[in-house]
Amino acid sequence: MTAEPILSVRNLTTAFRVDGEWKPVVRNVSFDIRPGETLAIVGESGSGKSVTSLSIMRLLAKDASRIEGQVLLNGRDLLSLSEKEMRAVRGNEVSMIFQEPMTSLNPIFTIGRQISEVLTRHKGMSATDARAETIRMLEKVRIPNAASRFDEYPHQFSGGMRQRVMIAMALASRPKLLIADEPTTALDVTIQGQILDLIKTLQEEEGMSVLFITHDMGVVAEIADRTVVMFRGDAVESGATEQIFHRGQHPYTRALLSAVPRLGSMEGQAVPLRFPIVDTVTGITTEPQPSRTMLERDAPILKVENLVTRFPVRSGLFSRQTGSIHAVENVSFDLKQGETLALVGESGCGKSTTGRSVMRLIEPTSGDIQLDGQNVRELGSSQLQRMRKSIQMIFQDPFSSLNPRMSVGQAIAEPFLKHGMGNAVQAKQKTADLLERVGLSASMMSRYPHEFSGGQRQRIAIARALSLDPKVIVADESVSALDVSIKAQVCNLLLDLQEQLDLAFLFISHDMAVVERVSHRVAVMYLGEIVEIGPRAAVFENPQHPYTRKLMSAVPVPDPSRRGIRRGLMEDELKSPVRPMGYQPPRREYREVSAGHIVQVA
Amino acid sequence: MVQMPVYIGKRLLVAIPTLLIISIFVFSLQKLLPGDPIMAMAGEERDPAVLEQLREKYHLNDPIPLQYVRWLGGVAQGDLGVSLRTNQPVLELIGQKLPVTIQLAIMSMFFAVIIGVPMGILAAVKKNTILDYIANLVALSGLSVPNFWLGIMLILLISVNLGWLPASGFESIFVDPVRSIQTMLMPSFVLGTGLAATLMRHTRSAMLGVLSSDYIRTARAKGLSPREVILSHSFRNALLPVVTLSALLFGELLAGAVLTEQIFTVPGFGKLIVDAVFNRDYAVVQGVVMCTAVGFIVMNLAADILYVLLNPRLRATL
Amino acid sequence: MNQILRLTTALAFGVLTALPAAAVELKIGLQDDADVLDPAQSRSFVGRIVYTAMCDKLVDVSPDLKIIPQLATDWAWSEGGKVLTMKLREGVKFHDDTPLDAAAVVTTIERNLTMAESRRKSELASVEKVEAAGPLEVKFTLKQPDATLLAQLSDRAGMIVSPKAAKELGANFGSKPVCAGPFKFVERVQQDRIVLEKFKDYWNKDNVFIDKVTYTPIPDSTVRLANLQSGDLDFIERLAPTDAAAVKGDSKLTYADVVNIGNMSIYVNVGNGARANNPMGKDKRLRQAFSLAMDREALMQIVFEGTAVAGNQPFPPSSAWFNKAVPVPQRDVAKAKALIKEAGFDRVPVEIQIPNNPVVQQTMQIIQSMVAEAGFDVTLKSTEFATLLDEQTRGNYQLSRSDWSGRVDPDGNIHQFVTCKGGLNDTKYCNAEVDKLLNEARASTDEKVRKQKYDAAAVILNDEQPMIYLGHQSWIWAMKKNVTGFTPSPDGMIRLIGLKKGS
Amino acid sequence: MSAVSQTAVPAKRESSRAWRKLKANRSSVAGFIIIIFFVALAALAPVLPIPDPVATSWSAIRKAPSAAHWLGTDDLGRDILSRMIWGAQASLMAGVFSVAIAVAIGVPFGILAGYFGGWVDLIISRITEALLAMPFLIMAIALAAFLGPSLTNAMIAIGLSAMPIFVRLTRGQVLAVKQEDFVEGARSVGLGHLDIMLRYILPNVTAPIIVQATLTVATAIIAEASLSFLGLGQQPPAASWGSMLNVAKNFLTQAPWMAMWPGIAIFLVVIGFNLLGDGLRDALDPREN
Repeated sequence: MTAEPILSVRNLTTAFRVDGEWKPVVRNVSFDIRPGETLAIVGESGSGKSVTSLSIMRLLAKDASRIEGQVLLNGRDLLSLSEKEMRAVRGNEVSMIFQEPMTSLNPIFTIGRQISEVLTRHKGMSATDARAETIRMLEKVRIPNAASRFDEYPHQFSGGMRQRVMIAMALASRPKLLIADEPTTALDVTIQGQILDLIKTLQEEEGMSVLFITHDMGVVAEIADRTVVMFRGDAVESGATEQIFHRGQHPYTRALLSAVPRLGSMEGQAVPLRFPIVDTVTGITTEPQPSRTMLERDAPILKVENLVTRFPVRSGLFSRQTGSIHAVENVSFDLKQGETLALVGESGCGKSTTGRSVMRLIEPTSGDIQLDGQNVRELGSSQLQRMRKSIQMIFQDPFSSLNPRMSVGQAIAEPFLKHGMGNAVQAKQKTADLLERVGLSASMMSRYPHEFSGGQRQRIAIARALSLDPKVIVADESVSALDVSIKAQVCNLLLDLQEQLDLAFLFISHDMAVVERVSHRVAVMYLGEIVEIGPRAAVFENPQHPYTRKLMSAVPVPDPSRRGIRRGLMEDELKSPVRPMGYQPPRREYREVSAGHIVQVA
Repeated sequence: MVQMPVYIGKRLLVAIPTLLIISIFVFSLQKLLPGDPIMAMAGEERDPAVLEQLREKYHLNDPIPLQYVRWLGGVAQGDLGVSLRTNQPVLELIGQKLPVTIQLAIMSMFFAVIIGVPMGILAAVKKNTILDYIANLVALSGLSVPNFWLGIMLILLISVNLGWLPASGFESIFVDPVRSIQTMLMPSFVLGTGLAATLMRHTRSAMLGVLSSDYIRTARAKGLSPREVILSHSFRNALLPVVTLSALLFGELLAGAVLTEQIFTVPGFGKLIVDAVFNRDYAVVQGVVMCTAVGFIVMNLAADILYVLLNPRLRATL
Repeated sequence: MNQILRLTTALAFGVLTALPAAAVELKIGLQDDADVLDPAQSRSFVGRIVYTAMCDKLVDVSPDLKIIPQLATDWAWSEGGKVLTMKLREGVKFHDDTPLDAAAVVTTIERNLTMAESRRKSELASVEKVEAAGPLEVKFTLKQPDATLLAQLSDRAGMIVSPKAAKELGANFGSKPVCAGPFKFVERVQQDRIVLEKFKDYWNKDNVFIDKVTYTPIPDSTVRLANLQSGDLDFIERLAPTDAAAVKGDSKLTYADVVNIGNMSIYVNVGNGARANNPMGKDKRLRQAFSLAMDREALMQIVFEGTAVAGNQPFPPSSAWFNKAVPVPQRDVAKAKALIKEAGFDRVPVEIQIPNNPVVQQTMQIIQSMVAEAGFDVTLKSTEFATLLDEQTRGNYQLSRSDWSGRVDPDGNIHQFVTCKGGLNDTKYCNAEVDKLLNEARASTDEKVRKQKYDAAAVILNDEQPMIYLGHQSWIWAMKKNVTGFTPSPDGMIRLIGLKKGS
Repeated sequence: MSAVSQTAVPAKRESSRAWRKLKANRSSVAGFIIIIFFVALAALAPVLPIPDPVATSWSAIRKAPSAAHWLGTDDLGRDILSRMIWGAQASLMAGVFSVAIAVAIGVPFGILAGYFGGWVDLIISRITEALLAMPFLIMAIALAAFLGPSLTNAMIAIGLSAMPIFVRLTRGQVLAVKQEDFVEGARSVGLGHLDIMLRYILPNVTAPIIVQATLTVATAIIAEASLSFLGLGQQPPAASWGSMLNVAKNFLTQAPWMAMWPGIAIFLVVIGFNLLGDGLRDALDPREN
């Protein structure tokens, strides 16, 4: 590790022009990447990590950005190259892969063409040679039947497969450096595991260096030799990954690490445990508080039995129904007051549909839902509106879950007033109270959503859900879109509120580590069905169903000492829940492993 | 691809109610428009007996719904009735005018495309430069000049003062192609400039959308030259919305043709229909509007099919 | 699509087989497209222009509006004006080579009288029967004496069509008309052109110097003129008066005009339904005042650049039928004011319905400002022409502005407008005395008697003013310098006999 | 360490940000100035020291521009400058009112179609499609002929003809906004359809509608001119630019200025609205935030 660096970034400063003023978004960042080494840049949104990578590649719009400093690739300053010379560097000496595999490939060209283009462009290959080489690359990134898929279009590939195509494209010219800008963020956790494995393997085979940009400490721990931590445009700390993880100096680094959920950190813990919070400036740590023990109750507040939700698939001249998406198939569970039941699974497994079906935001096909003694499926439209007082929902995207044209105060007071729970004065009092309760100030009432950060908006959404004094809250991926430090705070808030108000949470999430922290019980969903359900400790410490195990093993562990371990995940993907007409779902058998821990066996 | 006939069939099925609604609209015009068609056609010579006899002949004394049903029955058998004014079968009239308007449309589109598309690409690529502003200003001017005004000015300048092109008239392209194109140059230019403006703006915004997309960033990260990025990776994607737009432009074209044909006395659909409305020649109005609507729907369908063919994702999932 | 194919082949064929190389082709720009090309069914003015070249009539009209021979060489009235005998020209052939004889004339007249679609019935209403009195002699027997019949026979009612073609095509005769005029029908494309070519067996072929005529409708007069100037047309009709100076000053063009036999007038609703209940409709003094408040001369100068003449009768002052004892009034605002006062008004509200064409609008705006000085508050209500006609017939107007294109016989310009049961009497004016005078004028074939009756009627009408006449426009033509031999005629027709086009 | 301290709170409203962007866009400012200029002229018409626009003068017929008549006189000796200024009222009103009609009818139907979907959507969409399939000007001509030629009727005709564009646009926008979580959120707190449509959907679809409306004003002004050109718009003696052109076309060679000024004025105003519309589009486009 003493060889000359491949890439040496010196005092990189990038500024954007905003309303005629130059505003620096990356300040004085310096780092080196040596041959064969993986350097991670880690930071939360707005930290400037992506801008750093785009600055290295000079891919920012010329008239709206200004890059200063030096970017030395093998001693040559990329910033001083002509645009033409720079083109010979891009995709040739330095390649890049991006976060969104769904949109990063040109939809109207075959993937074969898009990869071989690199070879004809940079290596002067003939079309035939490029094709052969492209197929070799596709095989190398483990795409099955590579030769036959050469002429297929991006949409014919799943997200994970597309990211493999992107990787094949990036590696086609055998670059010295691969810049991977959040390459796994948009992928499901099992797919993420596969892609991380692939990058590690390819790096060993090709001997290239990797600049890996991510916000996920787990991923950093898994892949990076050295790490740079970025915070609001500055590189606040850098060093060997182990050192950063174990002896991080900067308060922000420590805040970040303390907020990272770790799978397995809850061993021996009976009830949910709050995250420890480290102040990003002072570094003072607040010790985590366990949630209080749940009160014993007999009757569940929410009881779901044999819930089925299907969506028709239509085709043909007269749009006749030719099949169904079996989004939710025979799902049963119950939820007690003060309890959190987590629904986990990967995208498309039906967990969100389950949540919406329970609230009848989507009409279920069959099944029985009892909420607070009412049969939800039999309610008329006005009763349904009244029912919604007792069950509320918090959504994933804090940017889309609030009406941008309505002040925060109006938004929170509106349900209270609509349901005739009081007059305007009381509503205002209630709003102020709720805002304080979720950690905001009552004086923010007159502001509009865009004036708040993502985390604050999510707090507002929570306040709004609470305005009707609900008994049950469906939290649909409510913390997934938040930065890790904010995520921890919001999770803690939810636990606080549960304790204070005796709320029941149906906590829908794909994030196993967060689920482990906050839930009392866990249900694992796969293709619309619950394959395993039970107390959190039982499911996490003694997973029975193969899918649960696969899910657990795919979660990146923020422990650098485990770096280099391959998961050996099978390279398959989530199957489709679309079934033809007249399809009879098989009868499922279940087995009780321990008290309340039930697993599907067939 | 196997699904394409089904797709087309579906679209045609949907078109049926649309056409029925249009037919009801046009037919109710007959009731709504003041003025008696027979009086209008009689002009100065109003012999009550003759007028009555003509009303009987054209069933104008029957209740409108009955007339509608009779007309619809005729349409189903390909009979659009006869012009009240000239006794000519409407279908024959349409047969005469359609080629003219199609020629005008094609030539206008030609102008629109050769002006609008390159300018749109240029404006997008050179966004916020002087070139972009100029292209935009030219396009805006095209949009902002009233067609009929430009037409009159061109006649004055090119035909009267310079004598370069015939001021009006029409010759079938099959009879005298040179003169046919000469006579159509000015009207199609006038129509084309307006369309070019719309086309330019849509091409520009489609290109801007594509240029800011992730896959263009990918293409640039691959080290492709601006030429490859723009012409191969961007333009073909930007073409998709532009193709759909072209179908909508077809409607705009027909509307514009109304006045342009009036000014240049091009004996096409536009002129036919304005005269028919003013003369209350309902059979012609109904026939021509229906025909226009069918044309519009067919153009839309064609554009959508083209869209699908150009777009591999839709090609597969049809 | 079959239609198009057939059409294009026909066009291509037509051009290929057209004319020898040196053929003289005349391109004429018309203001409108003609309607059905069947003399029995036609009703448009431009249609008549085309017939002038295509269909000869029994008699024609000279530029001084005298009846002159065409297909009939001679005619005589007998039995107190109840029988008209006509001798036909020898050796006349229709375009389909069938000979024109008395039987053909009888067939045509009977066709005009009986065919369901015929528009000629009222024009020939006085005809009891028509019969062949010899191979080339036709006898019309009338129900009552009708002096206007000859004038009717000088127009579409007297156009003789090929009996063979008439029988074959019936009501569809217009799709391929066959007459006996100097030019025969070649093709027609709606709103685009009507093409005729010289009929080589025409009886007067030696005076036809044009081989092919193309009529093109161009409604916009500016564009029509532009086409003449650019050389795409040889001849245009109805030049806008405002362009007269330009044409006169253009060395490449010839200008021609003549005051026409039509008139411009304002109808006053005096008895047509509820809306006759308006000040102007009820009190003739107001109508007189309105007439006096106008400066007709100035009006004609401003709008028509002096090409039109002021008038106060159905016939222009230049006409023999004009009653000189009732001259066109000079503007007299004081008298107009006095009349208004006499009628018990200070300001008179008037709504005038006008067609929405710029020239009429211009005229009426001038009148509006002229009569305002006398005390009329005129509201102009623009209406589309089709609607205007309808409203005018149904009496849904106070005053309505209307034009009449004119007929050769004086009767056609007055009788139907002001007699109680007149077909075009939209004012529903009814005066027994006027009815009597006009009916007598119609029955007499003696011009002196007729003139006396019309003069008497003119005095009454000038007092009562159910229609306020404004003046008489001119027909204006413009042609290339190399087009010679054109004689302007007050009927507005373009006669091609004797017309030459040099190189 | 509260959540509040995490991010500096942007002080300015979204609307003021859009306003700043609009102001920074030079061409839209130019458009705005052009419009303001003509609006001011139109509004001040009664108090400006200009001749009566309908006062005829037989001694000054079709006089070329001079010191007495800056823009010349027309076929009745009326002062063209004065008629241009009064005509601005008619032309601007034609643009604005017809679009107001189109918006007032089109937007509610678009919201209904987009929000409810199903049969409501099917019926509204089919009718909209049918209206769109009939060429704009042909519809306007037929409607204007039906209602009788007048400025008001021309505005109604243009408004009705432009209406389907707004139905379609609004419907599309509603379909997009309906996907937003806050709409589902509104349902989940038990709000009724009317509340959701008025308070959640409508405010969030206005931006593209405003843009489209501005651009349609431009189209409508041209449409009014076209109808007037066919004699179906403003009726004499009142003036609109289109009706002035209708008259002027008969005097092109004798008095070209009669056609020139209204043509230029239409061009300027239309370009003004187009520039402003483009500027608004950029300013209100969330993508460019």
